[in-house]
Amino acid sequence: MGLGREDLLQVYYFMRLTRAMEDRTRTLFLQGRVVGGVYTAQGHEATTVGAAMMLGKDDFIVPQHRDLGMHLVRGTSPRAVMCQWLARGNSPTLGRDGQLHIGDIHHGIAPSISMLGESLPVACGIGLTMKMRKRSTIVLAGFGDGAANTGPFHEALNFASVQKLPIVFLIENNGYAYSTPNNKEFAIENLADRAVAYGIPGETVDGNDVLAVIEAVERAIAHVRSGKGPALLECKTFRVRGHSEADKADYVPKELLAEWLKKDPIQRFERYLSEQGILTPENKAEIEQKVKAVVDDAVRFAEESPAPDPATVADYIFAPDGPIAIVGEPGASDSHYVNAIDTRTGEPFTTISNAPAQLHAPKTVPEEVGRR
Amino acid sequence: MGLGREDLLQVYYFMRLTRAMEDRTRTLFLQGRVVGGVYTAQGHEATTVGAAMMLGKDDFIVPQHRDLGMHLVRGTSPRAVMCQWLARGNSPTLGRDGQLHIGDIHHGIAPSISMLGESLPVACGIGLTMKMRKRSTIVLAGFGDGAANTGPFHEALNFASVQKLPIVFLIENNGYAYSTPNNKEFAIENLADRAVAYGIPGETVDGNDVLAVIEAVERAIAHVRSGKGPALLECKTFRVRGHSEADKADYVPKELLAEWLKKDPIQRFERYLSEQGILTPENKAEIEQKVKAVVDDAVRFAEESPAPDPATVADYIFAPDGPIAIVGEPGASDSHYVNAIDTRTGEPFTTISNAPAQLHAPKTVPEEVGRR
Amino acid sequence: MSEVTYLEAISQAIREEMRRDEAVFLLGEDVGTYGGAFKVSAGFLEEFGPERVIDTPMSEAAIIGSAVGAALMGMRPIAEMQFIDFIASGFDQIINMASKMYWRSGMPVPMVVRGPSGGGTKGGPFHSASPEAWFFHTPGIKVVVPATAYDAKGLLKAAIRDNNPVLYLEHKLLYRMPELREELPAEDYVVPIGKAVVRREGQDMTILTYGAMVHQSLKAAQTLEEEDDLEVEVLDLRSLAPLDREAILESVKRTNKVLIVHEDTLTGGIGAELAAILSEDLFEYLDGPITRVAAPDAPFPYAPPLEAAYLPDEEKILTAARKLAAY
Amino acid sequence: MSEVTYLEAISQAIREEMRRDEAVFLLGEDVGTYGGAFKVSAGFLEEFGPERVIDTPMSEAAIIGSAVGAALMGMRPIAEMQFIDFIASGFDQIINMASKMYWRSGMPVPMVVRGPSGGGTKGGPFHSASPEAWFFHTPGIKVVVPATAYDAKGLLKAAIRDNNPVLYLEHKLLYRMPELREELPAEDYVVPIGKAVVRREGQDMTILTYGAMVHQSLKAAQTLEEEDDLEVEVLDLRSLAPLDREAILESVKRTNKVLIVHEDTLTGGIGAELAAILSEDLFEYLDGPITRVAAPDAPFPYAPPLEAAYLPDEEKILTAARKLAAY
Ligand SMILES: Cc1ncc(C[n+]2csc(CCOP(=O)(O)OP(=O)(O)O)c2C)c(N)n1
Ligand SMILES: Cc1ncc(C[n+]2csc(CCOP(=O)(O)OP(=O)(O)O)c2C)c(N)n1
Ligand SMILES: [Mg+2]
Ligand SMILES: [Mg+2]
Repeated sequence: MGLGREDLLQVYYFMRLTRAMEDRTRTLFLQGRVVGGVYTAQGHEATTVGAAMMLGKDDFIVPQHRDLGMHLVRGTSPRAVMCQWLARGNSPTLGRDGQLHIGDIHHGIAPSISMLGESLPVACGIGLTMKMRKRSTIVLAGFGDGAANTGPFHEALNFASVQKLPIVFLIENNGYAYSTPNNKEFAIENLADRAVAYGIPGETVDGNDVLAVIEAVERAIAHVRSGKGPALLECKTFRVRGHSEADKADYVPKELLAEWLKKDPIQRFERYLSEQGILTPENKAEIEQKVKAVVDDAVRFAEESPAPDPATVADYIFAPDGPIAIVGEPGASDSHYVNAIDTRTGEPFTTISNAPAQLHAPKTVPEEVGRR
Repeated sequence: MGLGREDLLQVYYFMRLTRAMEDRTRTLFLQGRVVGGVYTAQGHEATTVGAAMMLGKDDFIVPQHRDLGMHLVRGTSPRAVMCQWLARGNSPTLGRDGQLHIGDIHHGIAPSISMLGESLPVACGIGLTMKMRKRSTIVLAGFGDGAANTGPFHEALNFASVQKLPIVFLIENNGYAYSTPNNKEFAIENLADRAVAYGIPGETVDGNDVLAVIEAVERAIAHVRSGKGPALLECKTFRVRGHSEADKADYVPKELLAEWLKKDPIQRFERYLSEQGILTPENKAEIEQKVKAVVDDAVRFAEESPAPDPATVADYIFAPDGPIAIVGEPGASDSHYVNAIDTRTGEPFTTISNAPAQLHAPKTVPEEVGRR
Repeated sequence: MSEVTYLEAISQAIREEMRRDEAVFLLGEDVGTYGGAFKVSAGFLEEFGPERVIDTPMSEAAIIGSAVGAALMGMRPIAEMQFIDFIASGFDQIINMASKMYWRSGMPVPMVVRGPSGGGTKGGPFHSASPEAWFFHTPGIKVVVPATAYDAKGLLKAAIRDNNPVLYLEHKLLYRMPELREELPAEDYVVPIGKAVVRREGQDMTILTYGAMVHQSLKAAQTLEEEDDLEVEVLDLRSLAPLDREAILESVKRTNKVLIVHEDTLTGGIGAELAAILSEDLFEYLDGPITRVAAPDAPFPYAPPLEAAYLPDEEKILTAARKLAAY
Repeated sequence: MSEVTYLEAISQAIREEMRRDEAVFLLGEDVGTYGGAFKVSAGFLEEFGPERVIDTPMSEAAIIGSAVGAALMGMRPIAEMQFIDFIASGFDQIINMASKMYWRSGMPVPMVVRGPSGGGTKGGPFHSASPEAWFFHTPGIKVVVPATAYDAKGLLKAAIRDNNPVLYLEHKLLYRMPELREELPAEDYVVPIGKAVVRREGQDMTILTYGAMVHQSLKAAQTLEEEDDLEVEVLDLRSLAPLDREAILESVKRTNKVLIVHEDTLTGGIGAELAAILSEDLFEYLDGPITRVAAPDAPFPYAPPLEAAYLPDEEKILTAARKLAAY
């Protein structure tokens, strides 16, 4: 692998930012300021951040509802995220949709929907396009143990394997689908074994150990990028909070929860970084300050943002006529293309951070950060 | 295993009957007497007949479009089948539907639809009922290699494995889904390997060797009947004719076809039976005569049957009110139950042969014919 | 007896039917240990055991398909969609397997598919569906939508006892609405499928509506009486398939003006079919254009100001009713 | 130039668009080696190669979902359903993924879902679907149904070039109908989505129809002229979403009587919406009840006598038209 000191601190920063964003979202929820339910992913940070950090500049993510970590690494703006939770009129969905149902295809992020599993066929379409356009880019598609039992999961993995599509299918097995524990969801030990059904490599890894995740994702990416087809990776983690903030999750055995809380991925990584002398009280404080500043900025921005205009309620049903750019090809961002800007508003898309005086890390990590 | 002489002749009889029924159907099609397309299964007979022969009296089948062999073994009336092809008013669907889309749940046959794969969740519902009602019966669900790539396949096998439902999932891998060869359908060698994805036993067997099929099905049934959950069995066979009679199938390499034609399951079984001295010119002639009589009778019956009455075109949308029997429980055939007779006509159901002077073998084989 | 909510009425219906008839069982995501996302089946697992209260994987086709298979066996499954929006993932089982089964085979499929529908709960585009239009257009499935606790219980019992697939749409905004609490009969009762009910009598105009919109319509009718001296009849359809043509025609024949109110989007909603029936059958009775108040032809939005603008309400009904009355 | 069939027109549209724009590609079951179940794409694999003519496994959700993903990437996928009936197995991808994408994200999804629809070919209940009602009710997807070879080509080109999901319903009874052969323009052309066309002018009555029923309606109109001295206007809707309200209202304002003919089942078909629009907007213009001729509310039957009884035809149109004319 060979991540350098700065890379590791970057990983740590994004894990902390993810956690802090979610903590603040929860506070906002308790204050009654969030619209609708809140789904967070405490415990997933090693998986979501670790995996996304391994992508190259032009790679794609197809994230799900608990993948804030992936989003942030790939450049989704914390402001956009907070605008989503607060249903602001300038959120990426213009207040039409909530949660992390956002993305910017020009920056390699496909927006998800609530129907879990249904993003996986979409990932195939992105992979097909890469194949048709002879690219060496890949797709990282995240989803839960629950989604692994849906029809679209099967159709997508099968189709991807036949077409040798460049997709890393990443199962974030957090032990439960809502209240339903793994043993009521499927009858096998490791979901990665499903790789056998598609003739693709499968691996199960400790999803709370960010270095292990990084290594496993690196292996999967190496396979996928070589043109040999998709790979399936299962990161075993745990949902240490309720399914949503409204769920007390008293169906989770206390000891099991306690055990997993002890395995908190951020604390573990912190310990490692400290032992290695990479994380010091000084740079830790710096990171915390930066994290706080980003979160504060996002919340402030969202709170100052306008509500959507009810007069627009019937608008934006159809995209206008005009040329469409093939995403990722030269000139694709030329504004004469209908998909180059947000034609609903006539403004640039707002999912990705692109404020010049941006508070947090650059929106894309250096190409293949792990490959030194 | 230990099938006796009579059992083996019975197997042979049903294989021959299946082939003869389809040959005749094809003739009728060429004469323009069949309504719509014709789907036959030359080459599948060892699989469909062999598998169905291993079921006990109260077991169920959930067959698909090429499973005439299963149907006939389990008692579906050749007359009913021919009435379907000729779209007669007294067909089991009253001319509403065609092909083998018929069944009689009281006799353990669930009717299929054209949407392949969708019968597998239905098989789960039958299995769940057996489990709830504490029965030792099982379900045999047949389907193609194509259906193994549908969402419902995955959802059904997974649900069945979690619930430990008594279902033998039988893939009839005939090399193609319409014009699409296995290698464009999936990226693995044996579809039975998909068992790994569900933690259930999987086995691949030569689907043109009826004795091998019988043994493998026996193993699968033993597992399933013991309460350990479902099993997946792949019978490798070949569709030696077109997808439908309208399909010349010139996409099938000639040598491949020739190879499989040589493996014809009936000829193979015939050779075996002759070598063993079980099939003699005398009893063979007798069987052929019986087969011909059954087919002739079925065709004659169908041809003499009335067309549906167009005045009924908007009828039969909803079942009437009244008590419903739980199928298979004592008294379930009492005619005060809405599901005991065909309330569309007020007559008994017609899928299963129950004419007193029945021409062919009894509608159910002795309980677990193979277990001696 | 105490007053119960709409949600408790649903819960009672299932529990009582499961006690009465061992053929009845419940399957769906999180219906067992958790008692359902909205706690409709809280305590059921303990009472009926895991074979009759089945926690399933996240597999809508398997849930609905299993219901079909069990129904063929003479069981009376209740398949829960955690939110009714997810019915789109098990759609084919309803359209091609369940709805055509009796017609094709003579074998009944007594099953219920139910789940929380409707908006007003900040659910956004994937948790606010009114999916009725796909299904009242589909021959072979019945569609019911209760508006009161009494109907919630009685219609669900009727649905469970029906020998056909029934889509039972419970409106989640009504689940715990205090105004809907009512005392229910101690004895067993059903509300027959296919029968509308007059919620308020009047002779100046008929409002045809159902579900949560019944309550908005009643408020509007009250205001119209108070402020406009109009006597507006409110007919709660309750059943969208089959429709109670008789009750609909009878009312409109008397009032000669008709306003249709539904939460589903305008184009191709049940209002379209009602308008078609009325304009064909009651052409000579109509003293004003058949008027529809419905959600705009847009997906269901998330932000509260958009949701408020999207959903029909008393205000919008009043505006339309006044225009129609003045015609 | 020679005359081409409706099927060849479809084939030409795809081929020309694939030549013109490398973003266009085709995926579906048996579309490659086999050239499609109806040979629409015969020869395409040879011309465009397996990356742009993709034989898929039998996986409708993967087919449609892949189309969505590629469309997000700026490609213009054409997803073929081998028979349009199978769209029910990929339903959620259309409803929740494709149709809401632009509205939610501002990112267009330029894709076509197409396949053989309609009856009259002895296809029975699973190969004769008219699925339009599920989709014209769904905001965010366009629905077109060509009735002629010219329109088949022009509408498909328009659909491929459209920046939104378009459901293109080709009627398989028309595929090779000799009467529909026509010479097509040598130059590139499109038929704009959302525009109806008058197929026959008249002032006594308007027939609103589309697809295969255009031809039955034209026959009926001819007979009505010859035998009843009636001038019946036949408006081919062509596009069911969006509807060409202007053309519809303009025609009915002139004729004052309207007969709606569709092959889809009656309840909740497009006829319902048309009746609702007309009875609301043209209340004062109607000189007779809005009349619908449609399939009965039953699944599509297999046996020829049933199929004949089921489908609207010249006879049924004549009966209804004469009754309406006499009103
Ligand atoms: C197709 C579908 N069915 C049902 C639901 C309702 N639902 C929301 S989250 C959830 C559990 C998801 O579990 P998993 O995939 O493991 O993701 P997790 O929430 O555990 O990260 C369910 C059943 C859904 N979102 N999508
Ligand atoms: C869900 C679905 N999609 C598409 C079709 C169209 N179709 C009919 S048969 C067939 C191939 C089926 O292949 P397989 O399952 O291997 O069965 P076989 O015909 O080879 O026995 C296809 C694609 C269908 N019947 N069902
Ligand atoms: Mg999970
Ligand atoms: Mg096959």
